[in-house]
Amino acid sequence: MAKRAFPYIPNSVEEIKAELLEDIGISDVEDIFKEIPDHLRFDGKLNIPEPKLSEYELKKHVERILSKNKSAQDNLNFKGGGVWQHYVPSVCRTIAGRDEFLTAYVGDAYADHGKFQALFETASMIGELVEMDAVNTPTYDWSNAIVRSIRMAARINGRKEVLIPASMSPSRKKVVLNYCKPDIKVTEIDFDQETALIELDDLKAKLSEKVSSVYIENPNYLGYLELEAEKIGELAHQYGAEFIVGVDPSSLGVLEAPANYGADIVCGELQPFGLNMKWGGALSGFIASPDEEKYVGEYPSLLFGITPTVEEGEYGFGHVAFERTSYAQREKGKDFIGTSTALYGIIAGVYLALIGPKGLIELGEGIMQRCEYAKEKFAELEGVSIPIQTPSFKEFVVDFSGCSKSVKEINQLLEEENIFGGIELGEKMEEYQNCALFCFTEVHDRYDINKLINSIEMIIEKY
Amino acid sequence: MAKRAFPYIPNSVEEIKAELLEDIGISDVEDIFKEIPDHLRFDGKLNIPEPKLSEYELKKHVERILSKNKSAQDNLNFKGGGVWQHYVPSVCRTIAGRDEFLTAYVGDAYADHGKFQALFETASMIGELVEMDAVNTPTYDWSNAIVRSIRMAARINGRKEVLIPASMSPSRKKVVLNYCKPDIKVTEIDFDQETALIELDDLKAKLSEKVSSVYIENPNYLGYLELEAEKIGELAHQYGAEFIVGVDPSSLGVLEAPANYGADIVCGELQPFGLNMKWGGALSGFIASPDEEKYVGEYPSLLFGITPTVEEGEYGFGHVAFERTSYAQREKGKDFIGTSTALYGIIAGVYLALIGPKGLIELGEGIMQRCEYAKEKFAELEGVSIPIQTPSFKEFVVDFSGCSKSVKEINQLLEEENIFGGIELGEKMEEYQNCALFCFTEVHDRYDINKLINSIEMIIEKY
Amino acid sequence: MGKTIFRENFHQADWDEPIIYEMSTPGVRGILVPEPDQKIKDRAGDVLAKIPASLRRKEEPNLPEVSQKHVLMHWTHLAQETMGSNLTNDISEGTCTMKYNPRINEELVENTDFSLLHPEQSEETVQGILEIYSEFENIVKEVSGLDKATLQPGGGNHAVYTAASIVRKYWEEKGELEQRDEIITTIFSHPCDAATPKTAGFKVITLQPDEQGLPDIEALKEAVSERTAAIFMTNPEDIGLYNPKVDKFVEIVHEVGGLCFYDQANANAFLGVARAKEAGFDMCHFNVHKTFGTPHGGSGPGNGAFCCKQKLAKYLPVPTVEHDGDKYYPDYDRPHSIGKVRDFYGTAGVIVRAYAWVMAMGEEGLRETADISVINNNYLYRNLVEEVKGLSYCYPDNGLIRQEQVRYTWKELTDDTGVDTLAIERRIADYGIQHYWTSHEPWLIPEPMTLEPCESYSKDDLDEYIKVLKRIAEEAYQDPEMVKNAPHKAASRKRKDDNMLDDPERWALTWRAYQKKKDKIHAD
Amino acid sequence: MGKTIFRENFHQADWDEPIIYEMSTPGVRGILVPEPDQKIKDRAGDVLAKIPASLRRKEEPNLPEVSQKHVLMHWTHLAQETMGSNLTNDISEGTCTMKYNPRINEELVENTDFSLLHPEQSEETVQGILEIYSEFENIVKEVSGLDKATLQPGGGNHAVYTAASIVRKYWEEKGELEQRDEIITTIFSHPCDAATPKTAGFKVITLQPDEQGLPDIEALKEAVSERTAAIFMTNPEDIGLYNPKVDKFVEIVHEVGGLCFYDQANANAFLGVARAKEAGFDMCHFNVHKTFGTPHGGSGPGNGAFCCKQKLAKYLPVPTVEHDGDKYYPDYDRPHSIGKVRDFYGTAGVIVRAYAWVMAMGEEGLRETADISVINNNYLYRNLVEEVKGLSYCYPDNGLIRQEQVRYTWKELTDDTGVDTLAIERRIADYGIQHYWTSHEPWLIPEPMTLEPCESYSKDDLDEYIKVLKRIAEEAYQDPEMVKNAPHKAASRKRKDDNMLDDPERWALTWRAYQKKKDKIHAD
Ligand SMILES: Cc1ncc(COP(=O)(O)O)c(C=O)c1O
Ligand SMILES: Cc1ncc(COP(=O)(O)O)c(C=O)c1O
Repeated sequence: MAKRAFPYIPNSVEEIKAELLEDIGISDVEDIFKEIPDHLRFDGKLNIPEPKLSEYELKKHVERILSKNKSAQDNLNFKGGGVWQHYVPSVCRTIAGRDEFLTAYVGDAYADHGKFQALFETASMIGELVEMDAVNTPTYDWSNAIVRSIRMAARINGRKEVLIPASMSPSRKKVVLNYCKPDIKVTEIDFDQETALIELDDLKAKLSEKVSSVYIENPNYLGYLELEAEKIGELAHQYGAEFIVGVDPSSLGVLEAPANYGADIVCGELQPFGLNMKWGGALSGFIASPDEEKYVGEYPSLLFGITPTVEEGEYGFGHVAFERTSYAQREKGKDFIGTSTALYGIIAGVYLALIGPKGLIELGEGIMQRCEYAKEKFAELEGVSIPIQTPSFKEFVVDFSGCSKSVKEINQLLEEENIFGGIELGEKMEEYQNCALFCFTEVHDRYDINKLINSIEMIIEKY
Repeated sequence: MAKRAFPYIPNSVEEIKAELLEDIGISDVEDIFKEIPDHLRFDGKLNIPEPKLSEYELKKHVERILSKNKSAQDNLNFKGGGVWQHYVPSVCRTIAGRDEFLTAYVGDAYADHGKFQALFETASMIGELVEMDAVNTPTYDWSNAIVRSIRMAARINGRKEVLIPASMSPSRKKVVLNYCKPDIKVTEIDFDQETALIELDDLKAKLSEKVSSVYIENPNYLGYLELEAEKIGELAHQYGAEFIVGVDPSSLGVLEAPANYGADIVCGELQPFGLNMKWGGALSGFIASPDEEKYVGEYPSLLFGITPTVEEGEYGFGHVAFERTSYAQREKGKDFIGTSTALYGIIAGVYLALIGPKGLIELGEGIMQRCEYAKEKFAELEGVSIPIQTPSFKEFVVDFSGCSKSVKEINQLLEEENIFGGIELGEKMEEYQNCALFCFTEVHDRYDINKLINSIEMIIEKY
Repeated sequence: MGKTIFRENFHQADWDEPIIYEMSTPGVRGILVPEPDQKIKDRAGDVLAKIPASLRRKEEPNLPEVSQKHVLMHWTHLAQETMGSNLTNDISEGTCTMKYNPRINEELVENTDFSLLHPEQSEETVQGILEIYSEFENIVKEVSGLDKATLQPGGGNHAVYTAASIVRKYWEEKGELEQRDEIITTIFSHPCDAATPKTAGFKVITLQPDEQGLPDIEALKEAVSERTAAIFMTNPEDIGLYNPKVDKFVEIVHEVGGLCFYDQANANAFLGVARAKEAGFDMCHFNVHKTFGTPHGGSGPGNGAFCCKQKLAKYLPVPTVEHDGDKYYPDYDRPHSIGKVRDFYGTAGVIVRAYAWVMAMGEEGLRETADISVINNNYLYRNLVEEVKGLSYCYPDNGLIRQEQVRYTWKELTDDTGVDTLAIERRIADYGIQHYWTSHEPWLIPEPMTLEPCESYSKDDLDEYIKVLKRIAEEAYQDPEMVKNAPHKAASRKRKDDNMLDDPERWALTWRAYQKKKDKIHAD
Repeated sequence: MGKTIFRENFHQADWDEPIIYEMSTPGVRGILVPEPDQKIKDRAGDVLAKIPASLRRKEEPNLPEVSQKHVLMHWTHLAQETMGSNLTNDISEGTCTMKYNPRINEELVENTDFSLLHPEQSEETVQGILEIYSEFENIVKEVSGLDKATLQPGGGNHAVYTAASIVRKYWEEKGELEQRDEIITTIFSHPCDAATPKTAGFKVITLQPDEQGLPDIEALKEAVSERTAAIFMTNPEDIGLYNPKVDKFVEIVHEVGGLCFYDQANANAFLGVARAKEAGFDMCHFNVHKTFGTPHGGSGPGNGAFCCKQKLAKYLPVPTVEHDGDKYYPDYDRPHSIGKVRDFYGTAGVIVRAYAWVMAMGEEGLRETADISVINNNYLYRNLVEEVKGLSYCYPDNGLIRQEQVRYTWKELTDDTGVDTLAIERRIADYGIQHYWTSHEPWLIPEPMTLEPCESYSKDDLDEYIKVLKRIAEEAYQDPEMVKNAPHKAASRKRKDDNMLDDPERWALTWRAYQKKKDKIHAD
């Protein structure tokens, strides 16, 4: 068979290529590449795998590799810890799959009016959840939203120290530690192992006029509500520090909007809103603040605003305070901005409009009910305990110290029952050896929870 | 929890309903339904299963039922016989899933310009494959396209008998027998069991001036090329009958366009063009003919034509000769027309544009190569033979008479190896006891074919 | 309540899109086909040489050659130039029940556990889809009150044709087919209630309405006789009036021995409210793509669920879906069957979707569907008639409350302004709304418009629709020429001359025909 | 060849769409959440009561209440009002490599074997995705010639920031960070090559171009010193010129001990042609969403594949993906690591797509990509410059052949007509083409326009683009006001006053802010 043109490269047909070359007035593509000196040229052929030229073979090939995974489609998953299994409504998938949104990029709000409006609407809904008037276009993920919030605060008050809870997600903490370098000092606030809550005394001890911001998470990494959040904010404010609150926004149907307990800047993760887990690949962070120049002027992200057009009654959109950005000012801009996670932001908006206020409340309440039920069931197991009594949302710690099996062993045995057990905490937080972090969402029904409990029971007893 | 509104029924909110009723000036929906006399009212509640109100539960529920099926995703499938497993390009699925096409209906070619153009383009491409200038919008399926062609012919020449090959698909034949009633006599032409081809002598014997049309299939139900098709057409024409040819159009990259061997009307099945098998649910028939009033005036289907608009250079579209139809003329129209399979027709067009002329040729040739390879492999098996030597496309008959196992038994055992063996022919055509109809397409690679052959070999030997 | 939407600045996508053939360049590929490997090729030899010359293709088929991006782009443009009901306030397509087609159902049919089933698989391997068929049959049986169902027909017409085939078989088996050669229908019943019996070989007698607009019972009495094979009737007919004497019609036909078929294509507003059984019908059908929320696909795939009483069950097309106490199986062993109306099992994907739709609604949801449909309709019609100048509706003084839809008339406006219903129908697209359905033929009601605001539409939608028609009526009075020349903001402008499409010299059904006729088409 | 397309009658979809809040009605639901069953509720008790008052939500969050159909409709309208590159002739977005994003890859990432993986699953259960990571790392290693890769960064900026973090760590571990506080870049390198080193704490030195438009080697010589931590540079820079002395730059920096980072975001035209290795770089990155054919998502998710030489490998973020001879595993045990730049493994879906894209192309396909990209660009630029009045390009006399893109200038046209590049950029949307990319800041080239006709575009696309720009230039000369007031046929008209968006009193980032500021915004 003659050489076939590449379906993704229309001009790869020999005759067309020749026609183009002729028009250009050259005989070979090398006449263009000759600008690259020989010694800089790659001499040879790329050593990459043989292609699967037909779409059918390609699909089979990739599917075969992917089938080596085991997923939450065929396994019961109880892992959370920054990525949570929520149900993704079909409408979210539909909108995400539309080529218009999927393959847009940096067009202005004329030809890309829809993209701007969509992201403006997402910002509007997030703003309502946290009760703040300014919300950015999405960042890479929550961890990125945190560090950008911290640096915003540092620019606002010119101070160079941030207090973060030692209880925060170890993974997000790694991002914070790197991103604050070299100029912002990161100090951890201790937490009480028994309540999983920040030690107010330690906070007080560490607060000073040098502290730029105090960051907390609510619920925290372990799922517990930071009961003294309001107080923490007050303390921060006493020292003139910005109070930054990180949230899993799916809790905000039942939990107070952070602005209402004193947050100056709120950040968090949009993944629970219509995005599948995708091995942690579908994260998207947001930042919110009061609509004051002091804050808005410090966002590194793009900001989309609504504005009139020359057509009476028409909504137009555009970039707000674009001069802030590194696009406009290079190193003089606020941090940096680039391709982030716009599509995920759009989907989060679709999700919020679908679920609505009542749905979000039901979601939150239903999750808490499942957790309480599961806690009770866990507590009934011999050798298993619920070490922390603080009210929690979606996640909580289970202590297996009383069992003869380690968390790792239990998880391995659970896998054989098609269950992904809780996240092993011992490796991540020295305070919680032999503990695991379990997550329950609306995807779990009573049968699922009972299956988990029964399987653990069997594992504990059997071995 | 309070009663929740139905997501598919916005006005199911009590307050809105009340507002509407108030505006109408009634207090209860019964004030509308009172037009229905009591004794005609259904007294009670419909006894149907408890709903799955959340989308998540609904999805789980239906997926659980569907998972009781075994599909060609996880099994190697070698069944054809009117529904064939071809690869469905992702672009076809994308277009099929666009809400614009998916949920359109009877709009005119202004707001539904795209739908008209899409179906016009499909007709244009089908027209090229069969080399005819008139092509309809799709019918329910090939069987329906056959009977409509037969009745078109009967209206054209006023005659009341059709000759069909006894070798045609038993299932399609059932449709023909019913649809020709009561006024068109259906006479079957014998075929030669050894060649699977129409007996020309029998055809000659049955032909007369009373015969309205002669219908053949090429390739026929068993996959064989009707070698004397041209001759058959000539004979039909000698008696003034219309020559109708039914095709699997995926063969038309390598097989001659029926118009070029004398067909007056061509019909066939679009399922091979971008439509998954869907348990036989994704069928779509087409009819083509010369662009003569005599033919065009007799189509029962909608016909979409291209036509200028008031805007210079713009392509417009509209219904051609709408007065023909039962929509326009009720019982005086040509047969009947209604919702058919437009979306499938659109997809077929997308497929044809994707695969292009060279792809269609490669598809055809590659399929024939696989079949020849498979035939050779089958012939090597003890007790298995290839009883028919006529050239074939995509399908052919395999004879298991020499084995101690029946086709049914072999198929059952193959199922355990995750293989769907050939269609058992014994029940369908008495001529082919202990035979099976095997189908090979581009989805089968050498490994697949060898696996089939090896499994059969083991089954035959083992038991 | 949201603000009333009014798309003053609307414009439909108009890509000024070429015909796909105009995008073709030789050699370009859209997708590659998997080649057989060399070993296969070697053993197979020159397969094309085995095809006799008369059957071997001599020239490459003239298909367009387009890259994958351009194929996707082209059809995406065409999609944007199409107003699917999921994107629009589609109250317009009266008699069509353009309800929301849930996206989740599309996901379900993409599941390979369904999409990759071959219809000849053994029954053991298709228990899931058989179960769904069986369950959905149970649902339509309950909704109709009848005894047995088939899901084989590909649409409403096809189901009615199935009814006609069964009627024929019934009389054939009774040996009375020669005598029983008439089927009665009414003029406001769907055209298929006349066309399909005709196709099945019956003479069709059509009853005209009485002065209330209802089927004329006196006319029926005159029409029935020992030649009556059956009556095929819709109720409510497509003007939206419920015939309160429908059971009397059935009785009268039954009295002469005829069968009674109820065209319940659009049963949406009567789910759980009124059924075929209570009215005494022997058969009925539902348009699954209307009543049960499946998408219309630009005109299919649809499905017609046909139901009948036990006495007619033996005539149903093969196979029926049965359960042997242990598992489901397709039953082909039905000697009295009419045979088949369609290959295999019908449009299975439509059934999966419909089953899911019902399971999302439940009994309460179905009833709510009915309630809101008639409430929406009454709200719309009262407000339209009150607010829109030049608009009235059929049989305004018959004292009957409208049910799920209304046939309106623009006669007054047309008389006043010269703007007819076809112009208004075109103009409505300029406000982002699908062209409305006028009426089936013949137009007994002058300048008709038929609207059906089923349960999927919000009060805001109804208000938008009212506002748009009000505006267009004003436009007709103020600037009739503008309305006559509509649409102005749709994907296509007005056709130059509709007569071309009826002229064999100037119609063109394919691009190849257009190439030949271009000169004639563009000769002015 | 197809006919040259010219969308004279184009109009983008304009639904005049309300804000979602304007479509809200209390009580309406879009989707229902699965409720826990009664037994769970009973045992759980009143969970909300356990939340302390200060943390318990007092008021329903003010989210819109919209039915499912209307949610779908709304965002579908917004989608149609967006010009994704898969739908358009998107040569416009120069520097962005808007290539075709294959639909099959979207199917692959919807596969639950990928989409439902939790990142904390045991390595045994994620061998498939680890394999794809590893394989794709091998591919970028081969394409760059470097030794080790991470796929954690979420985009190009993020990868360059990762580079800056690694440079910092490198000097920190050497104990020289205090001294090595400068990073050099060039003005035509992407803004991120300046902004991310700054964020990482470096002083940034920016080199201006020489008179050919190339990075100025003399300026570099002056800039380097014992304070030089690294150089961050793009090549070709975004004006499309290949710097033939790039290896000299590397040498000069290496001589002072500095590290060299190659911003190869858009390596498309150099796949298999030229690599970081041959030029001597220590590090580089690829924008996976550009070079490897994954969709841009309206601005992400993207991915930045970062590669480096062995000596820097120990600084890579954790985890790296390793293979122990038996199976893949994520390696967290990397004491010299900078830590993390992103949670978990990065945007895994982008990697699955990119891997599939490469596997669809193979070595020949990658090289063909490069060839056609530069051929397309040279065809486009020669014809544009010849045919379009008032258009020229940067450094026209430098004698260098353009590679994958060109920075043009409308200066002459602006001088002649007063129509500037921003007006033309708006106007192009009226022909169905995405607004083009002008230039990064600062605009060293006046009235700039940057086009990148990568391999996905056909000759017909190039010809269409030429024809459209030619037309717009003619319009500018004939009717400058019309062009200045563009767009006329896009989804939105011109903003009334761009200054509002810089005015704290009149900007509004959310609907709630807009409600408060409406009066000020609309005060004229
Ligand atoms: C009452 C009635 N019967 C039958 C039909 C025909 O249905 P289909 O279009 O599916 O053939 C329709 C649809 O228009 C209808 O409204
Ligand atoms: C050369 C170059 N470097 C870096 C980037 C930044 O990439 P991203 O937008 O993914 O942050 C871009 C993209 O515009 C680029 O063109």
